[in-house]
Amino acid sequence: MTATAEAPAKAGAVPSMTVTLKILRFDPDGLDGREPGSEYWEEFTVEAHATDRVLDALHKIKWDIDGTLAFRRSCAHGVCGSDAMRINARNRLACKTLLKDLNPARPITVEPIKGLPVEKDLIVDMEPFFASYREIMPFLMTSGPTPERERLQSPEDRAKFDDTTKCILCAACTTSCPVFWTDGQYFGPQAIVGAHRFIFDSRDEGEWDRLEILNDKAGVWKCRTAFNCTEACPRGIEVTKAISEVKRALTTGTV
Amino acid sequence: MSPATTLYRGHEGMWMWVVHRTTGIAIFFFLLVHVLDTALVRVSPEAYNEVIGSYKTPLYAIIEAGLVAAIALHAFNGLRVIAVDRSTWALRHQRQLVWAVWIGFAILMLGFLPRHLMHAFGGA
Amino acid sequence: MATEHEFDVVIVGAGGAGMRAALESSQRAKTAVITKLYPTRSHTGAAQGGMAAALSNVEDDNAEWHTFDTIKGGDYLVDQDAAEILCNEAIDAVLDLEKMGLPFNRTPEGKVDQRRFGGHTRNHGEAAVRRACYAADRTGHMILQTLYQQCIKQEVEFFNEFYALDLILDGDPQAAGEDGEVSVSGVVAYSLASGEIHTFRAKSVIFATGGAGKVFKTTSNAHTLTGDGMGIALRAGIPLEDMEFFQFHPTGLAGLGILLSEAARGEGGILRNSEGERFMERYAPTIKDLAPRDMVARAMANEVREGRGCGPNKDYVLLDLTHLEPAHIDAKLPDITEFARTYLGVEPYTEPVPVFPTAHYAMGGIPTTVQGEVLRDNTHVVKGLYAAGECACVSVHGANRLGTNSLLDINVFGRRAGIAAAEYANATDAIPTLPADASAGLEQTVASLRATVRGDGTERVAQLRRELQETMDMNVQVFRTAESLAEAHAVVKDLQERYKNIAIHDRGTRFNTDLLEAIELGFLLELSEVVVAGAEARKESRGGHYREDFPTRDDENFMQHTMAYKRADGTVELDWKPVVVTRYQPMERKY
Amino acid sequence: MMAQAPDLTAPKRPVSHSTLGRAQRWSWIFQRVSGVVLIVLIFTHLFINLWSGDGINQIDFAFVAGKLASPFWQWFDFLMLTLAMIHGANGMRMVIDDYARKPAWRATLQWALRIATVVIVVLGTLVLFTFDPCPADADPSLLPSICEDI
Ligand SMILES: Cc1cc2nc3c(=O)[nH]c(=O)nc-3n(C[C@H](O)[C@H](O)[C@H](O)COP(=O)(O)OP(=O)(O)OC[C@H]3O[C@@H](n4cnc5c(N)ncnc54)[C@H](O)[C@@H]3O)c2cc1C
Ligand code: HEM
Ligand code: SF4
Ligand code: F3S
Ligand code: FES
Repeated sequence: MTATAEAPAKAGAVPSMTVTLKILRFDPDGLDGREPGSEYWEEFTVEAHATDRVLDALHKIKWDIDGTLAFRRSCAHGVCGSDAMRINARNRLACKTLLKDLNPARPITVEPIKGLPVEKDLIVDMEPFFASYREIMPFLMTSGPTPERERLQSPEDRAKFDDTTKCILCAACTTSCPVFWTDGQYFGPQAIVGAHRFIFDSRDEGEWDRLEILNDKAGVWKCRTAFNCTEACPRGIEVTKAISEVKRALTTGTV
Repeated sequence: MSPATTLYRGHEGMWMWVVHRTTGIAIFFFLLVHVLDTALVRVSPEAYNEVIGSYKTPLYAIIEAGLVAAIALHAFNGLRVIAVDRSTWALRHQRQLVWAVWIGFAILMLGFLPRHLMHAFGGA
Repeated sequence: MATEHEFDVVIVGAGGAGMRAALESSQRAKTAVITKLYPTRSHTGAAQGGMAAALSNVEDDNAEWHTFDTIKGGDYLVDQDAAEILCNEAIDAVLDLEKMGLPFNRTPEGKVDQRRFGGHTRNHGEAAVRRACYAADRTGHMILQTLYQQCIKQEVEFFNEFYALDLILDGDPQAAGEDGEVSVSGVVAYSLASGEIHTFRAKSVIFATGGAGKVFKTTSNAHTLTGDGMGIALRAGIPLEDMEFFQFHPTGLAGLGILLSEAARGEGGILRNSEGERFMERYAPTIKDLAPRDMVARAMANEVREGRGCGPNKDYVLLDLTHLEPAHIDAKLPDITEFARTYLGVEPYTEPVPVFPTAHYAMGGIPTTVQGEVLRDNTHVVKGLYAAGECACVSVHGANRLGTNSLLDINVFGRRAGIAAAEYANATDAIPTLPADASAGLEQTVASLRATVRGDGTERVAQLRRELQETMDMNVQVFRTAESLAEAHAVVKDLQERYKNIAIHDRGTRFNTDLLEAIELGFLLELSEVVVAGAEARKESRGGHYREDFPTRDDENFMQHTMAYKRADGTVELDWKPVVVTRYQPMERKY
Repeated sequence: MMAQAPDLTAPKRPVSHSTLGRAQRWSWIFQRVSGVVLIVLIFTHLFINLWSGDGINQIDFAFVAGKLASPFWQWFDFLMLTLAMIHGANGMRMVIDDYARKPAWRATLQWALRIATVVIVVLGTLVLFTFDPCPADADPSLLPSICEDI
C-alpha cells in the first residue's frame, strides 16, 4: 500500500473528498457470467485526499472494493514507466497524476492506452512497443579498439542528447500519437526518441544505421507533428523536437 | 460489442493535424472536379458556360467560399508545419503559431468573404 | 502439466544485478532471464545519486580509502575481503558501464564527473571526497537502461512478467550436513499473462530479485519490492543473513517515503529543524549532513522526538536547498526537485522540503561467497545456486550501506555471479532432471495456488498487509526496544495465522494480480518475522539497527553475522557467522 | 593511457548514399517545397479569378480563354495543376496508407488514386496546350475580345 493513502505531510490542510472513477474494463476470462473478452465501463466511488494520485484511487478500488481490477504499477513515483493509461482522455502516468488536478465533480475516466492490444482491464500487450524499440538498435555502436579508460565526451556533447536519455519506455507518447493509432505500422515517437539518444551521442558510430531504419516507411516521415507525444511525455521530453532533429539529420545528411 | 471509448483530448497540434488532413482531402477532390469542368473549355464555349453558369448560384458561392477557407487554412497551417520542422523556436511556440494560423485565416476571410458574397449575391 | 524449459543458466530478476549477470552469462552459456516486471521497470531505475568508484577524476582518491569507508560505514560488520573486492573492482565496473554507453555527467575535460556522498572520505575520514560517478539524479535509470540496451544487443532471452514461485533443489540444505551435497535443479515460475506454470530446468540459477522494502509502510521502495527471492530461498531451507539491518534513508518526502537522493546534500543541501538550526553539526561535527545514513536518520528522528520537528504535527525536518543556484539544482537534481513539486507542492528553489526517514535498503539477504555462490550454512554452498544484488548478502554493507555502494554492488557482484554461474554450468555435464520429489512439490505449488484462487477465505490481503506495514513502521523502524519488537513479533505471528484464511477476489487466469499480491504478502510476512527475530536477538546497536535498550555497539558478543533458518516446523532459528576481518580493526565510528 | 580515446573533434562517419535515396524522405521534402510554391500560385489564381474585377461573376469562357491565350498563364496553370495534383495525390497516398488496413483494399485505392491523378494531369495539360481560344464555329459573343482581331 502507499503511504499517501494516509495523511501526507501537510495533513491538516488536505481535505478529503469523494471521487468517482469510470474505468473501461476488459475481461479476458469471462467471469461472473460475462462473455470472455467483454469490454464494459464500470464506476467506482472512493474517498480520497486531494493530494492522492490516481494510482492511490485505483489501489483503493483494487484493495478494498474489487480485487479483479488489473493494472501495472511498480515505483509509484513516475520513474519506472509501468502505469501509463488514458486518464480523462489523455495519456498520463497514474502515479504522477494528482486527483486535485482533475475535475473531481465529474467521474474520472480511466482507459488503457490506445493502439496496443488490451489484455485485461488497463493492461495492454507491450510487446509491439518494445519490438519497435529493439528495431532501432538502441545500444552504443563503436569501432576500433576499446579504450582503456572512459571515452571522453565534452559536457556540451553530453548535453546534446540529455533530453532523450530520460525516457522510461512508458509508451505514453507512442500510444497518444494519432498516426500510430491509424495503422499501427509507425514505429512511434518512442522509437525515435530511443534512436535520437544514440544518434546524437558523440561516442556512437552507428548513427547512419539507425537513420537508415528511421528513413523507412514506418519511420520518422510518418510523423505529422501532432505534438500529442510531447504533451503526453511524463518525463517532459521534447519528443517532437527530437523527431525534428532526426528529420533534419536525414534531410541535411549531417548529424 | 465494445462500448464507446473517449475521444483523445489532444491539444491544438492534434486538432490542426485533423484540420490539415480534412482540408487537404477536400481540396484534392475539389481539384479533380475543377480540372474536369475547366476541361470543358476544350469542348465548346457553350458547354463550359453552361456548367459554369450553373455554378453561379448562392449555394455554389458558399461552397466556393468554403473552398477558399479550406485552402487558406491548409496553406497557413502548412507554413506552420514547415516552420515547426525547421526552427526550434517555432517548435516550442507551435501553440501560439496555431493562433497565428487562425488569425491569418480570419483576416483573409474577412477581406475575402464580403466581397465574394457581394459578387455572389449582389446581383449582376 | 507445466511447460518445461531447459537452460544452462536461469537468472531470476532483471534489475541491475540480474542484467549485469545476464550479460556475462549469456556470452558463455545458454541463459534465460525470468522477471516479474519488464526489465526496465525494475527498481534499479529509481536509484538517483550515483555509483562509487575511486576514479580520481576530480580529486585524489584510491580504492583503499574507499574500502576503509565502506567497512567503517558498515560499522565493522562488513566482510572485509568482500569489501576489498568491491572497491578494487569499482573502477572497472564504472568504466565498463561507460563503455557500454552509459551517459555519465562529464568534467570539462570530458571525463566521468564525480560528486560527494555520505560517508565517502579522503584518507580515512579527513574530509568528504568526490567519489560518486553520476548522471544527474538518474544514475540508476541510466544503469538500468544501459544494461537493458546491452541485453538487447546480445539478444538475451527474457521471460517478461514471469513470476518465480519456487526453487527446486536436489537435496535438503538443512539436512545435508558436512559431507552431503545440495545442488540446484531449476525454478518454478508463473506466467502472469496466461496463468500457466512453467518449470525452468537449469544447471545454474542466479537470484537477483532485489529488496524487500514493502515490509514497511513508509518506504522508498517500489510496490513490487516484496523480497520474493529471499522468501523463496528461506522456504527452500537456505538461511538469510543479517536481516535485522535495514537502512532508513534520511530524506524521504515526508509522509510519502519517495526518496530525495543524498546527492541533494552532496550538492550542498542542509538539514534544518524547526528552529532553523543545522542540527547535524551537533551529531557529526566533521562531515555534518554527509554523515552515514543511519546516523543522520537517527539524528532526524531524535530532533522530532525532542520537539524540534516542523509542520503542524512537528513530525518532519526540512531539507534546505534554497541557497543553491536554481541553475545548479536543475543541472544536478532535476528529478528529485520535480518530485517535491509534484507530490508536495513545494518549490525547492525557494522553500525547504519536508523530509523524514524512509525504509530504503536491505543490508541483509541470501548469504553468498564473493563469487556469488549461495551458502546453506556458514561454509557450504548450494551447488549451482547464486545470488547477487540487494537480495543477496555478500556482506559488503555490513550494518549500514554507504550511499552509492549498492549500484556498485549490483555491478561488481552481478558480474561475478554471472561469470561463476556460467562457468559452473559449462563444467557440469547435463541439465539436471527434476528430482523425484520435485514433481510432487510442483503439484503442491499448483494445488495451493488453485486452492487460494478458488478458496472461500475471508481475510483481505490489503488489510493484512496494511497491518503488517503499520506495525513494522511503528515498532521496528529507526528506534527499537525489546518491547516494541515483542509487540511486532506477536502481530506478525497473528497475521501469519490470518493469512491462511485469505480471500482472492479474482478467479481468472490471466493477469491475476490479485493472486500475485497474495503470494507477495506471504513472502513479506515470513521476512518480517526474520527481521524481527534478528532484531530481538541482537542486543546491541550497530549501524542501521538501533536498540534504545542497548544503545552501544557490543563487539564482544555481536561482532558476527546473524544467520536465520526457517525450520520444517515453521519456526525461525538463529545462528551466528563470524565476520571476515583482513586489515581493519573495529574502531569507534565518529565523523 | 588515453591514447586510444577518440578525438572529441573528429567528424562522424560520412553519409551513406542509400540513406539519401529513400522515397519517403523525398516525398516529405516535396510536400514542403511544393506547398510553398503552391501558396504563391494558388493565391494568385484565386486573387485573379475570385477577387479582382467582378469576382466569381466574371468567369465564363471568354474570361478563361482570354487568360489561356497567353503562354504565361498557360505555363502558370500547368505548373499549378501538376504541383497541386502531385502534392495532393502524394498527400492522399499517405492518408490511404494510414487508414486502409487490408492490403488488397489499400492496393486498390492506391491504384485508383494513381490512375485518377495521371488522367487528370494529362487531361489538364492537353486542355492547356491544345486549347484554341477562338474556336471557329463558336458564337462570337461568347469569345474573348482577342478573337476580334482574327
Ligand atoms: C529510490 C532509491 C534510490 C536509490 N539510490 C541509490 C544510489 O544513488 N546509489 C546506490 O548505490 N544505490 C541506490 N539505491 C539502492 C539500489 O538502487 C538498489 O539496491 C539496487 O538497484 C537493487 O538492484 P537489484 O538488481 O538487486 O534489484 P532490482 O533492480 O530491484 O530488481 C529486481 C528484479 O527482480 C525481479 N523479481 C523480483 N521478484 C521476482 C520474482 N518473484 N520472480 C521473477 N522476478 C522477480 C524484478 O522483476 C526485477 O527485475 C537506491 C534505491 C532506491 C529505492
Ligand atoms: C496552398 C498551399 C499548400 C501548402 C503550403 C501545403 C502544405 C502542405 C504540407 C506542408 C503538407 C505536409 C503535412 C505534413 O507532412 O504533416 C501537406 C499535406 C497535404 N496537402 Fe497540402 N499544401 C498546399 C496545398 C494543397 C493542395 C492544393 C492540396 C490538394 C490538392 C493539398 C493536399 C494535401 C494533402 C491531401 C496532404 C496530406 C495530409 C496528411 O497527410 O495529413 N495541399 N500540405
Ligand atoms: S518519450 Fe516520454 S512518453 Fe515516450 S516512452 Fe519515453 S518517457 Fe514515455
Ligand atoms: S504525436 Fe505523432 S505525429 Fe509526430 S509529433 Fe508526436 S509523433
Ligand atoms: S508506477 Fe512507476 S511510473 Fe508509475
